[in-house]
Amino acid sequence: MILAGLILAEAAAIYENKNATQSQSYGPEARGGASKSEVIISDEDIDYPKATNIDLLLALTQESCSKYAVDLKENGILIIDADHVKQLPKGNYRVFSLPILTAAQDKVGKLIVANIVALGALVEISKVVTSESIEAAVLSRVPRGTEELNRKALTIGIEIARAAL
Amino acid sequence: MNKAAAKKGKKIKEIAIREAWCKGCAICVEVCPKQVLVMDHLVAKVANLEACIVCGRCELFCPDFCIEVIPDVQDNS
Amino acid sequence: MFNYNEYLRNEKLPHIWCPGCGDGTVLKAIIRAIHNLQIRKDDLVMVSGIGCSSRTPGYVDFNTLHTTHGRALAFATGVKHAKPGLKVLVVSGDGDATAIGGNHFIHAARRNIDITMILYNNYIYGMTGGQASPTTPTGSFASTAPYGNIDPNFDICALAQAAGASFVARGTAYHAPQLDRLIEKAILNRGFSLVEVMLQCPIAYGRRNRFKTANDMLKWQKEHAVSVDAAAKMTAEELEGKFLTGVLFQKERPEFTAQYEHMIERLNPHSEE
Amino acid sequence: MEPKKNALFVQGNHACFLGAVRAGCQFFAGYPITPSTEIAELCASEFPKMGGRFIQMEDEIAAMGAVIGASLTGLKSMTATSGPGFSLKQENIGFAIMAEVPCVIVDVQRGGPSTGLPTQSSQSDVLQARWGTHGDHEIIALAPSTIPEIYTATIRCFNLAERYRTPVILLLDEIVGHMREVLVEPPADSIEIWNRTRPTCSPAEYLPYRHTESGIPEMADFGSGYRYHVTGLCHDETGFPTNDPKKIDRHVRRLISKIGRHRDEIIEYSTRAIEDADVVLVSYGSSARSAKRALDDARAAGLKVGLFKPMTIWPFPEEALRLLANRVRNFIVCETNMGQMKLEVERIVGGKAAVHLVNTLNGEPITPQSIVDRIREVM
Repeated sequence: MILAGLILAEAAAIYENKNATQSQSYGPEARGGASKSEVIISDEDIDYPKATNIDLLLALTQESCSKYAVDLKENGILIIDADHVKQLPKGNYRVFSLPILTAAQDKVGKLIVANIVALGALVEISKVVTSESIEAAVLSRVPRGTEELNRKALTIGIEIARAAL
Repeated sequence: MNKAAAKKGKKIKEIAIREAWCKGCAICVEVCPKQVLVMDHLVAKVANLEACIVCGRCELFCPDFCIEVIPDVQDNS
Repeated sequence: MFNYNEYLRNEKLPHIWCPGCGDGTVLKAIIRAIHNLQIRKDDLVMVSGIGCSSRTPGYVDFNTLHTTHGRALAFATGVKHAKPGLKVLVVSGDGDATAIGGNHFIHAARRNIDITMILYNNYIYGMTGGQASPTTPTGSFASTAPYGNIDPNFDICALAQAAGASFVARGTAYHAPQLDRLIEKAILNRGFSLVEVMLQCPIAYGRRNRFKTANDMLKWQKEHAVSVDAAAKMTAEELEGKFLTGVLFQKERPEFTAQYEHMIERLNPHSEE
Repeated sequence: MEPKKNALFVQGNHACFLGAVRAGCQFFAGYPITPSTEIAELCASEFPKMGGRFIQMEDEIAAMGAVIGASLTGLKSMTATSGPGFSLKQENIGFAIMAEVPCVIVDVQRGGPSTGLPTQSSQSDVLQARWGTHGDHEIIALAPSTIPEIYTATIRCFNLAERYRTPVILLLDEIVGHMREVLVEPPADSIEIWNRTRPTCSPAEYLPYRHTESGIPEMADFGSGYRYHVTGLCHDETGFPTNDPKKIDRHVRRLISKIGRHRDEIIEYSTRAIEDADVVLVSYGSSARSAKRALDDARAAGLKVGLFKPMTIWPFPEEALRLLANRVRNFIVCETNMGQMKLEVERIVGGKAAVHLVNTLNGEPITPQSIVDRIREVM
């Protein structure tokens, strides 16, 4: 998910000439545990690098959803994985419950690209960057030879988001 | 310089002792097989140059770089 | 018979070592070895840490580096890795190399980086007045072991070999006539080479441990050293309490800076064109 | 849309690596420690491709030693670490000061003391950078706030190290080390690179610690024909240890004054909206980002606030701040520690103005709102 945040910020910063920062926080675990990738996109200078009063939260696990939803602003967008987040946080959000992991597994064929599926859905719902920018950013970051797989993941993400809109 | 070389008949010309650097440890006196050197007021001195067989042990062992064994070059042919 | 002056910074002599200290004898063997191998003085870097033995570089006319306590091998590794064409010699003591510098010692051996280490083992921290070191024999006396040392001591050569050194030798100050040859072999070995030299500290160790003079200590070295060849014909009983001298171990292994050069070549296949 | 030209979206640690390469760094020795490890990893992967040399040492102390050894052969050298590792390196940093060996030490600060907060940020090594090693000494330390600043500050660290023959510290922190922003590498010819002055005299005439007019002696590479002695002991111009009180005094004073005399060339700071400010924020590194946001928010609310941002935190831009203190009655130091720079600001201001502190100690950055709140309190 850190990579997804990085790609989103890069799409804004490199391909749309906006200001963007990405930062991440994580616990002491090398793997597992809740980790957070924070992206700020703005037309102005970005000084404070932490995302506060969040416009959009994407959470693929119950733990991360419960932990980070407190920062989501009133009427903010909450995208969650339909199978893994069952308990919605209290608050007034626009919730999109999408089968992100299932789609990655069943429709793309590789669970590992769930982050790219999620990114497709996020961009489709938020329109924070164009689909061209996100595709360019994805393709520039993923390992050579996996371009088609990731393009497909992005498309599937966009499709499942459209279905929910 | 070892015993074999000494047996070749090298002769001594001089055992030069840099007295200012000598700390009086007496190692040279001990390692000399022919009692050529003695300690005199905590400084090494040559007492019996004629007995020297040019084995070079005093020079080799001296920890203070004070002893130079100078063979007679003419006898070295 | 041998002109040491060419290699000495004569204006820095006489050296600071105590009367009868073996350090000077070992330094002479190092100089003879370098002379015999015809190494250019400009191409040699001598690195040391802190302690009596670590004052050695100050007296010789090479590129010399007197570093912090225990860290000579770390600095030396930087020198060698940065400029592999240089010959790097490290001079260290038992406390410097195997107590505070123990970690660097085993890792330099593990890397098998082309550094020759001459380790002056006098069983004591001499410069600071005779505190126990990792090689102070059990039962010996030191200012910090006033009732006899209860610590077991390191076998430095075994330690180096176990850690991966490709050349391990031991000599003594008493066997000075053979010491230069051991050091020559160590320098010629492409990899981490250790020459441990057992030598006398008559002031800080000897006086506390029933040795009246430096000569008594040299005699002890003579009586307790057994060459590898002689030892092969001796029984375990006969070898009790003795230590081995000569080349104890030698085995070719890939050397660190050479391996790094190969990696550079592998990553830049067209750089020569 | 066309991608932004020559733009990289990189972490601060990556920008530091790129700056080091640009400065001509060819040697890195390090030991893994969060949150600085990315710098070591980049050097491990890229240096052998460009003829540079990387080595992972057995510990932090060894890494610092290896860097000094490598620099003595003539290579620009660096290491990167974080709080606990920085502590371990201090003795050898002192050696580099004493023996005048140029090198760059990056400290990506995390919370402490001890193991503290390995994955979170703080600015609590400010005084460790200044006084971590024993003995009287000067030190140069830079603390950039943004990814482009990290790039240029890294180059500047090498330049200063080379010119003044001294170790230079780059103080980052976990926030700026790990966050990503756009970096557009400036064209090569727009960046000035300084190299150490090597001797031109004959080896026989060479004095490695000569009292030159500038206070900075020429430095020969090991192996270049100038054989000389390097020691951490007090030494004279020849490099050999001395116990002569006059020579020792002269030597230690030169080590200190060679930095002090060139303060004007070394010191770098910036200001924002200080001309009419009633309250001036003093901040650096990642905290200066919060301070700048707070300033803009406060100005938007009609509050007259300025920002004083030292880039070189050591030597501190003392004169500039002292001048400001003639007019400004309130300073608010914003830093993520218990007031390490506040001490320095108080010393400089010398009672002429009130010095306040806004801080965090929990690994999180200071929120701009907490600074604005404090500005309102003070006003």
